[in-house]
Amino acid sequence: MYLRLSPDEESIKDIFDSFFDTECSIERVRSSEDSGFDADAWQRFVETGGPGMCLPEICGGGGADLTTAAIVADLLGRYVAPIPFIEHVVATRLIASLDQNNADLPQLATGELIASMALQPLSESTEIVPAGAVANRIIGFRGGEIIVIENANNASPLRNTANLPIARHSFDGGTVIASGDKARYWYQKARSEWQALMAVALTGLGRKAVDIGVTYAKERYQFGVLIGSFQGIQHGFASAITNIEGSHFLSSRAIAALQENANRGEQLAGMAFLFASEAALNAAATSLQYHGGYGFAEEYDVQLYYRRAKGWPLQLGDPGLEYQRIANLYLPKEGVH
Amino acid sequence: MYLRLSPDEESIKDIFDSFFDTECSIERVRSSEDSGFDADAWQRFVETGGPGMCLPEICGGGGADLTTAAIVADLLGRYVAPIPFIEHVVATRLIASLDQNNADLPQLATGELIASMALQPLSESTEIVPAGAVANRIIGFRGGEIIVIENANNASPLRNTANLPIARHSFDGGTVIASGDKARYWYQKARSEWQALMAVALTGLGRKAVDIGVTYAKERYQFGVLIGSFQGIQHGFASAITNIEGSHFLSSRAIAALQENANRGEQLAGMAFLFASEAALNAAATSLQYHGGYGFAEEYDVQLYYRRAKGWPLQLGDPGLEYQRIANLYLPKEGVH
Amino acid sequence: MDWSFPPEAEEFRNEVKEFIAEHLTDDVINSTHDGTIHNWEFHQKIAERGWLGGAVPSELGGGGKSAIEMAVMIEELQLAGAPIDGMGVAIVVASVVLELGNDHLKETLVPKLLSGETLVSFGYTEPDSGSDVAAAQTRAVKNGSEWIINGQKMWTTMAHIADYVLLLTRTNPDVPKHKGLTFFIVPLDAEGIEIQPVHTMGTERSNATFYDDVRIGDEWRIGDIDGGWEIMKAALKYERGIAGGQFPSPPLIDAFIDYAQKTTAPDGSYIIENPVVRERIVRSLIDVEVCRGFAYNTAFLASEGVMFGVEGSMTKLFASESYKKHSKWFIDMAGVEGLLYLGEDDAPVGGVIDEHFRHAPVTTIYGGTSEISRNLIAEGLLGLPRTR
Amino acid sequence: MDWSFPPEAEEFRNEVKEFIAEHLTDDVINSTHDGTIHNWEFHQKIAERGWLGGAVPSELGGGGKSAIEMAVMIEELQLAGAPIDGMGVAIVVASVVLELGNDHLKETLVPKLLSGETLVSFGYTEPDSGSDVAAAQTRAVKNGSEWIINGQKMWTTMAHIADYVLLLTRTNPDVPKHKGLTFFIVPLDAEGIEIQPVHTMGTERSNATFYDDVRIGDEWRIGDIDGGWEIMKAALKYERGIAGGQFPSPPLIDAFIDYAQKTTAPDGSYIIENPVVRERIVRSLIDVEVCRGFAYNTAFLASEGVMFGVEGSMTKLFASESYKKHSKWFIDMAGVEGLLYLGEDDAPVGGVIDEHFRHAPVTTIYGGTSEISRNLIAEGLLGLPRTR
Repeated sequence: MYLRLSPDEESIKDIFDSFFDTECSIERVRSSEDSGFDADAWQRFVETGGPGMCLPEICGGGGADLTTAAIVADLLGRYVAPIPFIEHVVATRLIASLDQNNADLPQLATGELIASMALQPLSESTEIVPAGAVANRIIGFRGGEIIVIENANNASPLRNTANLPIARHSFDGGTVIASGDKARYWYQKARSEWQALMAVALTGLGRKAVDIGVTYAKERYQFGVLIGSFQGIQHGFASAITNIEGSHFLSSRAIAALQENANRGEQLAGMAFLFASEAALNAAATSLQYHGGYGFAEEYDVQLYYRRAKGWPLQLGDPGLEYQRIANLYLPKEGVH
Repeated sequence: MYLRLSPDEESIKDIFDSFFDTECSIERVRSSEDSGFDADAWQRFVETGGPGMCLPEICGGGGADLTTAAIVADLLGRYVAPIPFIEHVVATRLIASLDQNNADLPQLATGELIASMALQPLSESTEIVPAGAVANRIIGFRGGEIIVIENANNASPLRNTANLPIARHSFDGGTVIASGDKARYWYQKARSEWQALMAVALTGLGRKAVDIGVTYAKERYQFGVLIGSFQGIQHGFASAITNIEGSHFLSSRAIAALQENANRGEQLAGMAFLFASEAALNAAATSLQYHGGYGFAEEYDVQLYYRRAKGWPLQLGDPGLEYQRIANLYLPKEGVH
Repeated sequence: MDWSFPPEAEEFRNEVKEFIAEHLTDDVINSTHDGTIHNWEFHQKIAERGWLGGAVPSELGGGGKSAIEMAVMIEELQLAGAPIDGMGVAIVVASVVLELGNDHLKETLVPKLLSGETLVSFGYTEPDSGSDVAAAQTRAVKNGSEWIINGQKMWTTMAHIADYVLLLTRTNPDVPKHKGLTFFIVPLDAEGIEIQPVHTMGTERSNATFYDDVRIGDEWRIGDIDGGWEIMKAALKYERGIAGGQFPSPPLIDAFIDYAQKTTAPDGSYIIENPVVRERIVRSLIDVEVCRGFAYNTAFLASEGVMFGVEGSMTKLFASESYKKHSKWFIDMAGVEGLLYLGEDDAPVGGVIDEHFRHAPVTTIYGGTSEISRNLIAEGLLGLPRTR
Repeated sequence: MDWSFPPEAEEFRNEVKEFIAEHLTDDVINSTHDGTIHNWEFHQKIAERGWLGGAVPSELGGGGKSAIEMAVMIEELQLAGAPIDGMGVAIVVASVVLELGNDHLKETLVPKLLSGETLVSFGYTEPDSGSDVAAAQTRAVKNGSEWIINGQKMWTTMAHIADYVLLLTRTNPDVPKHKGLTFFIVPLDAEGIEIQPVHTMGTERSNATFYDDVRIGDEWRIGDIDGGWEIMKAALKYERGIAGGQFPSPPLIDAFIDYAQKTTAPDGSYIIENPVVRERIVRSLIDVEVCRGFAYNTAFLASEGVMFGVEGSMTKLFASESYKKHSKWFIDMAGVEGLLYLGEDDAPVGGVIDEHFRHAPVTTIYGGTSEISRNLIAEGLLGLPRTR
């Protein structure tokens, strides 16, 4: 048991912190608001080896594990970075798990090609896909099969609350790369990885949102005193950061459980995702509220966090359905007759 | 539109305020904690004409309407009075509506006999009934029929959170007094009256709970200042009283709608009941919290309010099921295919 | 207690509903999505009916409409999602001018305000004074018969389409802050005024306005020199009867129910069939009924001539906080399509749900933050000791 | 980060689980319903295993158990709903005495505490000092070699079964309040002590204790004269590693799931099948997992010898506030039968649900109210300016 980053992990964190600080500064985030994607930042990310970092070495990846991806996801959240790191990591890991010789893997490992996945089993003829406006390969799960769309570059982006590069895709004509129990297992695992990494990112986002608000409350005077000295505001921030801390521990445990292939990985990932979604929105909304009118102004950063706190997790669909899914993992479905 | 009590209503309020102040003082409430019923107070209430006040004059009642009953219910809540006024009013009104010549009515009108009703349609062989430990006549609704149990005095009380005189009854051998649409209509109406009067009582309870807490916060010093000067505490009380005010208006509208036989009476009664349940518990829990440890001590009054704020409405069963019932009154049950 | 509306109010409600059916076209609604929460045509139709003038108290020469009729009108307009911010401002400013303004202002301004030809923007807030409005620093200095104004205002919403700004200035910095304030109604075409857009996360566009040696005559002053706080109180008084904000949720709820009836979840069932969704819709509908109680109560108090304060704070607090909660619930329950901007991807009402989610947070801020409301309730209603 | 427990902790967890299966009988659980939250037999079984002494830090001569093993033990005991208040007090007082006590106290007290033969009650709080514990007024005056104590303590829980009270007294009223305090360990059979029961809404019985010219020798003093705040800090330090309160909800959740599986709603369906119920159970289970993260983190910090403070406040705040929410959810979802007292009407677990509903509110009060926790978090973690 060691609940801090190791020295190696600290180094990785420092490297990517510098990367995000340079390539995903808040000005860069703002300049990518239309597309939700900063192609230059992705290109620089490619140069760091980030996209393939968590692929097996045999596939051209860096051989790092999910814990390392979580370090990046946390920073991604802090910087609300407009690059589809999480989607790419989980989709490429899925492909690599199913087929180490997949012809796309070398380019996916470098990040020349971007991958993503549909987060719900496909039922409709088309589906809105995260990073769907920028991904070159998109994975879906339908009727017990995992499908890959290979030329996914034709979908138009859908403008949205969080300036995400989402787009609607048809999965007709995709290539089947797995079926049966194997497909089900690996699709669910990839989905859980997305949930756990998203939980980590949302925690980073929420923590930064509180930072922004607290900083403001230490500078802003009203009625002759710092607004941060009002107990009403203090208590709101205290509750928000407590939930963020809780979210931090839970999402970290979910990552560890998935990493170790523990039984509870799927459950903890879903739980961490749901808890982080609420904690992050609460943190951002609290921080925005205490900004007063400025929180609402485009010019201030906190609104960027508020919109993403909702938009990022909502890519998975109604969280109410996810609560039911988790319930079915834990609870009997029927009474004892 | 006139949203204050009329002078006549003020007089009625004053009369019953004196009554409760004398007969249902907090000492009397405490001394009735075992049974949840103060027989002496009921006897005095009988002497005021209270039990039959809202029955038609032709049945030996006072001819007053539901609005008048609401004035008493509000005080009942404020004093957390241990008399089954609400149950008795709605059950006797139901009997009078169905059969003005019912042989029991004269004694029900005086309050020599006490009536109550089961608040859910009967499905099990037995049912826990509010005031079931003290009522002489108990109404139930089963399979489209309204049933009255006439010798209901044999059930043993069930000890409970709120020191309510509840008991479990079997409805076998009861007398059918209505069936078909008529039964359905009048049972539902009585149930709505119970909900609306309970909403009013809970509002009175919640308002008094806030009063108790605010009074304490104006007397209690910690860290050299009155705890009522802490903004954290102020904001909690402000939210609590806002919900109580909202509950007051909504429950008053529900009473008016039932009184006028308006279409929306059933809906508003259900809504007022659900909202008041939450507002009252929030008020009592908030007030208890700001008492610190003393809130938890039997010696202090706020715990009496906390327990009743939950126990009174829960006699109807899981509020979640009531939300679904209201949903079915408002919303389409299926999508548009 | 009697919750029934007088017959003339019920008749008036029908008239308003018919008016809405006729004039609140999709074009009007859509015109408000561009960031300007005002539609001149719709505003002038309201004026033509005489409802702006009707809302001005009869003792000031307006009238014809009771406080309860006004409440009915504002309720119906809000339920339909009509743009009414301009209406409120016109009525408030006309009333204040008629009560406390000079003849110049009465003649220049009131007829055009009530005919819907002109608009005034509120100029209270400044970069450093939000909740603490009396801390205004914008300076007005008397120079002969003129006033010279220098400073900056924030959240002068609608200033870019308005002709005047109701400007709170500091005329005496050497007295307690409430006692050195003076109000002016400043023509926005005066030299030295600059209007810069302030874009917001919601759909609204607001403005920052800058005042650089703006010179105006004393006839534009309203109220006494250093007597600005009286004008502020009068404006708040008239706002009480007319301010909206009690019914932000119904257009969202209606839109969501429509969406939920037509849209399936991933498991193929319709969203409307989901019990968790149904409970949340009912909770939202209950909150709306609570708002109705609050709104009718303030209308009743206004009709009795009661100067209410804390009742307005409770109404505002409850309506905006519950709306913010609803906006989160509904975007969640709409799933990923809830995120879409209006007009994207044929999502039936997706854009509306997104719009409400982005708009809702400001409602717990403007017109008095929830924190300020809670302070007022704690002190004014519960008598708890002042903390700030 | 590494969330895995060391193998010896996992082994110890199994040992604790086996211990619980053997010794936490229904009789033990039932004995706690009478209002005394302590069971001597169970407490002594724990002592016999050496776990009380094991929990005392090794540098004080106790030891054998790591902070992480202690956390595992406390987690398992809480998950099973075991009475552990006495255990916590014994470990804390023994540790404080071993660190800062004189030989008399070490010899008289520590062996019996760690063997489970004797108990100490905490005597910090007074009628007029709850959250503001340093404002204690109970006076201790030196009179030759004796001390004479007069005053009153509230919430001296377990005093009626304990042999001693760890008493916070004021020895100097003329200095700032934190600087005039002195601690004693007072035998409860000393003349002049009266113990009165304080009954509570929950199932707990607590006590008020009265001190009327109680005379004790200086050997019962712990720490320096006027140095009481150091003892308080030491007690809080040892409490950090051992305090329960992280897992109040699991026994309630387990009981409810069992009930919901066996009980039908009025429409005939089983409660467990209701999607609204299922969502709430999952939300509760998630909160428990969050508590687990907090608890493991504080265990890790303790294992590293870190003096944590605000982390404990967050843990306590989250665990107690979520538990209070759960207690309301579950009593609602159990319907009218949720109200029934234990043993009434064959309701399968009705009494447990009621008991939790009545117990939960005190958990957000004792050991530092939620308001105090939020203050500490705002100041200690976020660096916001002090308000009180």
